[in-house]
Amino acid sequence: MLKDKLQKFFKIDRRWIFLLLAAMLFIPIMKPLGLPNKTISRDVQHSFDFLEKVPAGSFVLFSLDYDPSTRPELHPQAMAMIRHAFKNNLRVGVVTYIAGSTGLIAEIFEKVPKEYNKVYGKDYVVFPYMANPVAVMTQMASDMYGIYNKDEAGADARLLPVMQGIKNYKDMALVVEITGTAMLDYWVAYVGDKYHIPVIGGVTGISQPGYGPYLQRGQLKGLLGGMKGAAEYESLVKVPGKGTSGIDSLNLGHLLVLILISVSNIILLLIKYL
Amino acid sequence: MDFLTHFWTWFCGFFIITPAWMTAGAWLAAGLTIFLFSFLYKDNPFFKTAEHLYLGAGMGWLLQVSFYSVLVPKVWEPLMNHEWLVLVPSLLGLSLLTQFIPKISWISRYGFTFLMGYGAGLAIPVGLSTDFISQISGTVQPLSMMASMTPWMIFNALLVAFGVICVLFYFFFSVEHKGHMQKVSNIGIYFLMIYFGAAFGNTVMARFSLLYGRFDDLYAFSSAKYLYATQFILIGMVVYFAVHAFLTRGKKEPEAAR
Amino acid sequence: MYDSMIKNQFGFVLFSVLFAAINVSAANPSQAVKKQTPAGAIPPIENLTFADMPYDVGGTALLKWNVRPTDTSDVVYQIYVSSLETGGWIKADEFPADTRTGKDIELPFWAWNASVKEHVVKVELPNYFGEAQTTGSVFNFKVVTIKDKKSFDSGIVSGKTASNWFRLDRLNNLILLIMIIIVFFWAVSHAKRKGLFIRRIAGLDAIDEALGRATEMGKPVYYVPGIGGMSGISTIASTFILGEVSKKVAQYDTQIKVPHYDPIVMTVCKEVVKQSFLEAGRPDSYRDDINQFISQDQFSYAASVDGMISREKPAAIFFMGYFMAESLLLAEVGATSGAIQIAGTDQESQLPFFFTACDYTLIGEELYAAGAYLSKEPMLMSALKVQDFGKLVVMVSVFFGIILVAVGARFHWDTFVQVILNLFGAY
Amino acid sequence: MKLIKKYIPLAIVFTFGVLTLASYYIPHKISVDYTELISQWENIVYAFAFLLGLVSLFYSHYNKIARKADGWGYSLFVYIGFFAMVIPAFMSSGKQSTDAGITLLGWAFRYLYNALSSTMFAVLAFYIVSTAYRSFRIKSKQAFVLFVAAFILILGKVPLGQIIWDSVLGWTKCGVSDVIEWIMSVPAVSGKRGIMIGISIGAIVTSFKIIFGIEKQYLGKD
Repeated sequence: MLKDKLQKFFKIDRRWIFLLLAAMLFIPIMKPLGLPNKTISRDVQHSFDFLEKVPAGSFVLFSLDYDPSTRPELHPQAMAMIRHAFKNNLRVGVVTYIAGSTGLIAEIFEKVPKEYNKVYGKDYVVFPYMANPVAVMTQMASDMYGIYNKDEAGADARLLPVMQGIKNYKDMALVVEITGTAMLDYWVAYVGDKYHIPVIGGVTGISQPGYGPYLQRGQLKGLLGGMKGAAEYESLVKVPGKGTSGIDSLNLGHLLVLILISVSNIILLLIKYL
Repeated sequence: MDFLTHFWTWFCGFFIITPAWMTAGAWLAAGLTIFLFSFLYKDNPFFKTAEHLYLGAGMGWLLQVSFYSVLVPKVWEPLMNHEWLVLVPSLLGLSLLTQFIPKISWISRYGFTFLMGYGAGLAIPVGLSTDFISQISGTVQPLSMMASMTPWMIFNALLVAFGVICVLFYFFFSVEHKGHMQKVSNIGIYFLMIYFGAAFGNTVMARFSLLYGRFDDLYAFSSAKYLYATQFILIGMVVYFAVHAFLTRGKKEPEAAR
Repeated sequence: MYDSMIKNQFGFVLFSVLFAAINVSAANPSQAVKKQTPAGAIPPIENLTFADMPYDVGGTALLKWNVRPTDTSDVVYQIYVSSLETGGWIKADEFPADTRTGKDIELPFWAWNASVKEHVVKVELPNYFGEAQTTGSVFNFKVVTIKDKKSFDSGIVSGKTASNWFRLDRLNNLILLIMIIIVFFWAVSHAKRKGLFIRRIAGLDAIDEALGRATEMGKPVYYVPGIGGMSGISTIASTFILGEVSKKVAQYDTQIKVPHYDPIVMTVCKEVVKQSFLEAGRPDSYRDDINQFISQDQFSYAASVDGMISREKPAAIFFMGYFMAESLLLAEVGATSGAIQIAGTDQESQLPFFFTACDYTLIGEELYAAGAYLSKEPMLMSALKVQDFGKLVVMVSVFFGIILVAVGARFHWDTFVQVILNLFGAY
Repeated sequence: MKLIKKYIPLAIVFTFGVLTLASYYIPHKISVDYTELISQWENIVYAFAFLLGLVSLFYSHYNKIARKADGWGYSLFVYIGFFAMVIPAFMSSGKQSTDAGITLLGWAFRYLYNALSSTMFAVLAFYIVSTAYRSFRIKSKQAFVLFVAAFILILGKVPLGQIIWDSVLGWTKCGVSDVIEWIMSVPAVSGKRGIMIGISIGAIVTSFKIIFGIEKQYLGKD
């Protein structure tokens, strides 16, 4: 009887669902589908436009504060934005306030600068990890060398060509914060608003909706949310990377969930009215 | 003594991380990842091994963290500098360990009460400020822009306030939820449902990205550089399950996980 | 200068005067500056005064002077500070002249006179000098006005900052606290009264059903107290519920297992369970391994408990306490192993998962109420009354706050709206 | 005896509770120093509390091995895992990387601990799907609301979902991200806020009970 069959389908072995999901997520890794990514969300477009307008040679400060647990979402964002900065010949400085992110930062700079023939010390600099972000952020408003007198390798930061003419926020064009923590709120509240330097953020998909008010009031110039933000930025910079292949698998995964819950409701309806 | 130092240096020499170590690491990580995932199919000895290994590793990691980031810099080093004040928290901490000796376990109360008192004293004003007063102001404040608000925004602001009041009604314990009370608290439940649904949906993406991250690692470990770690282990698991199913065929299988 | 602060438009915060008085005593004498007449079109800076930033730990100075009609956006102010008697000036700040008035200092009306007629600038001294010397020693300040590349110095003011004794800006918080304490003690001292009503909590009525089923099937009951420490409120609530559940378990003669994350919680739970078995008259069925320590690492705890659940297939599982991401890891495995699941947590981020994966869920505060509901202990019941009182306060404030703010904003009573918002401000 | 067993501990709770509470309203240097000192102490006490867990874990698994209980062999792996983290930690004095590259501890963290914990975290992706399949069934009006909210959020978070939304509901001129933002900032906020306020009051009341010694179950029996 049909009804019984449907009932049985209700109690489908969930391991089939697991297998489906695994396949949906794994296939795009091996062979990116390149599903259309026509929509570029407003906030990502704003971020891109803002960075695009920064004159070549300006200094952009990246604060990369994420550890391996949020890596899938945030690492592609950081890669895409740094690529964009190098592409436009901007000077890049990197700071971090999360101990776990130093390895990930090293990973970025093993790879990306070579693509654009950028040299450490001349085009970009990485500063060591610091605890106590708020104090450091405040100190950097007057003289950043008070804290960052040396770069990560221990060289005198003042002497690096990349740092010429840079003393505090006034000499920088932009702050980019990519994080899975509340650090973006700090940058906005303690630096962006206070010292009038534009801030662009990159956050996880979960925390993205919470930044609506900041964007509305212009306290954030732009925002990248989750893997989707990374994928959109990659498509704007025209360098597809992990964000693009990631969003492929997320597309399929989400579609699977939607189909599953729709099917289970259709079956429920059928059972009820048959 | 010299010999010992020599030996130690020689011993440590083995553990300089070389590419071979990286490959071994890839095998280890790929193996453990697949073992844990195999639980999704069903419980098996490989999962149990990984599970127990994880128990030990988790505690080992925490011990390392509390040793090198608390006990050494905050207890040992101050003591070496003759800062005797750190003896107070250390003794309080040690008092907790008397739990294992029933006769004097009351000593541990000194440590507990310190933790409880501090925790309670901290929780009260912060709770009042961030979860209580700020939430009221967050509800009321939007309407202070009344003059520049569109009707839609005003509606939203009022809806939030209405929702908050209804939800709080739902949590009211002193009155029975009957009649009008019932209606209001029912509306509160709808707001809770929207929150639950939205929060659930909002999380799906984050969890998928984590899984994607794991799969991405497994994919990296499947390259020739790591001697095809993922493929070998995966095939091994499949073979195990196949053989196991074949051997226990006919016997009454314990109810499989649905 | 503090007199003007007290000159509040609203008399109903009379007691703030009392606290303001305390601050007056802590404030330092400031020096007014004699008029100087710089050359050029710009009138001199009037009433430049130094003040200590009130209600702080020290180290922050306030400079105030009158807003002049010539303060437009093309005029720039620079603030200089020095620790020496002469010279040694350090530039501390620079801003357009049409910004930074008393209104920009974020303090509530009872603690601060937010005037737009005055420029007020905070100078944070530890940014320029050693932390130790910034409180208590004398500093000199001057304001430089720059217009069309010409600069005009003001006179010099000096003073020292102090460590204050009271956060007057947190007065609203304190009053609320005192109110709650009073209600709390009133409720507690009247706790003996019998027959306090408490509404039905659906999840708790299901406990009997769940335990009954476990008895019938001869399978164990799991009670998971979560990953909170003993000072967590949800964990405390959880131990109460554990007490009641294990009492019933002892009566039904079923088995119970409590896997633990925190060793301190475990020792407390051991006592609780032992006591419950005693009260149920079954001390003989108590075993020491009811409470088991698993791990203090979040996910290895989850992995291990998942393993246990899938192997033993308990008939009923309780998740009560503090949970993070492992909530769904545990609840979904429990659901697939066919157990009746009752969950409760005050982690609002995890509630959606318990709600969808479990049969019954105690939402937030219901978890706290559960102990009172089950035990009917007068002390706990009366605490519930305090909670209800708090909610009533919120409902009333939101209701009237909305109306007053909306009306005020509609008719542009700016000060009135500001006063209401200040009342609910967290500083 | 009752004094040192009962009253002094209760006095400790009261003292530290009230002092910590008061420090919130007192900005003075003394109060700032107090907070700093006590939070450091708390850190230290917690570090010792961890030993309590470690001993319990070792004890229970030692017992299993000694009694040769079911599956005692697995308990050996608890020790293996433990030493696999602790020995490298001592060899590299707690540092995950040096100038020369990652240390053995860094290696163990990356390939053992991190592999395990992030996998366990990732398993959630599977469970979230099967939970959704099982429980987003519209059996009542409330379940319908839950379903709709979740459906929109899941749909609108990915580009494919946005394309679907635009092609089906494009005529409404209302993008899915706007709808999501509205849900998250209006109705969902009231739900969350209501829960938070309720919880905060409950927490405050319980904290008072602890400070005033009314709630003392955690002390155990005399």
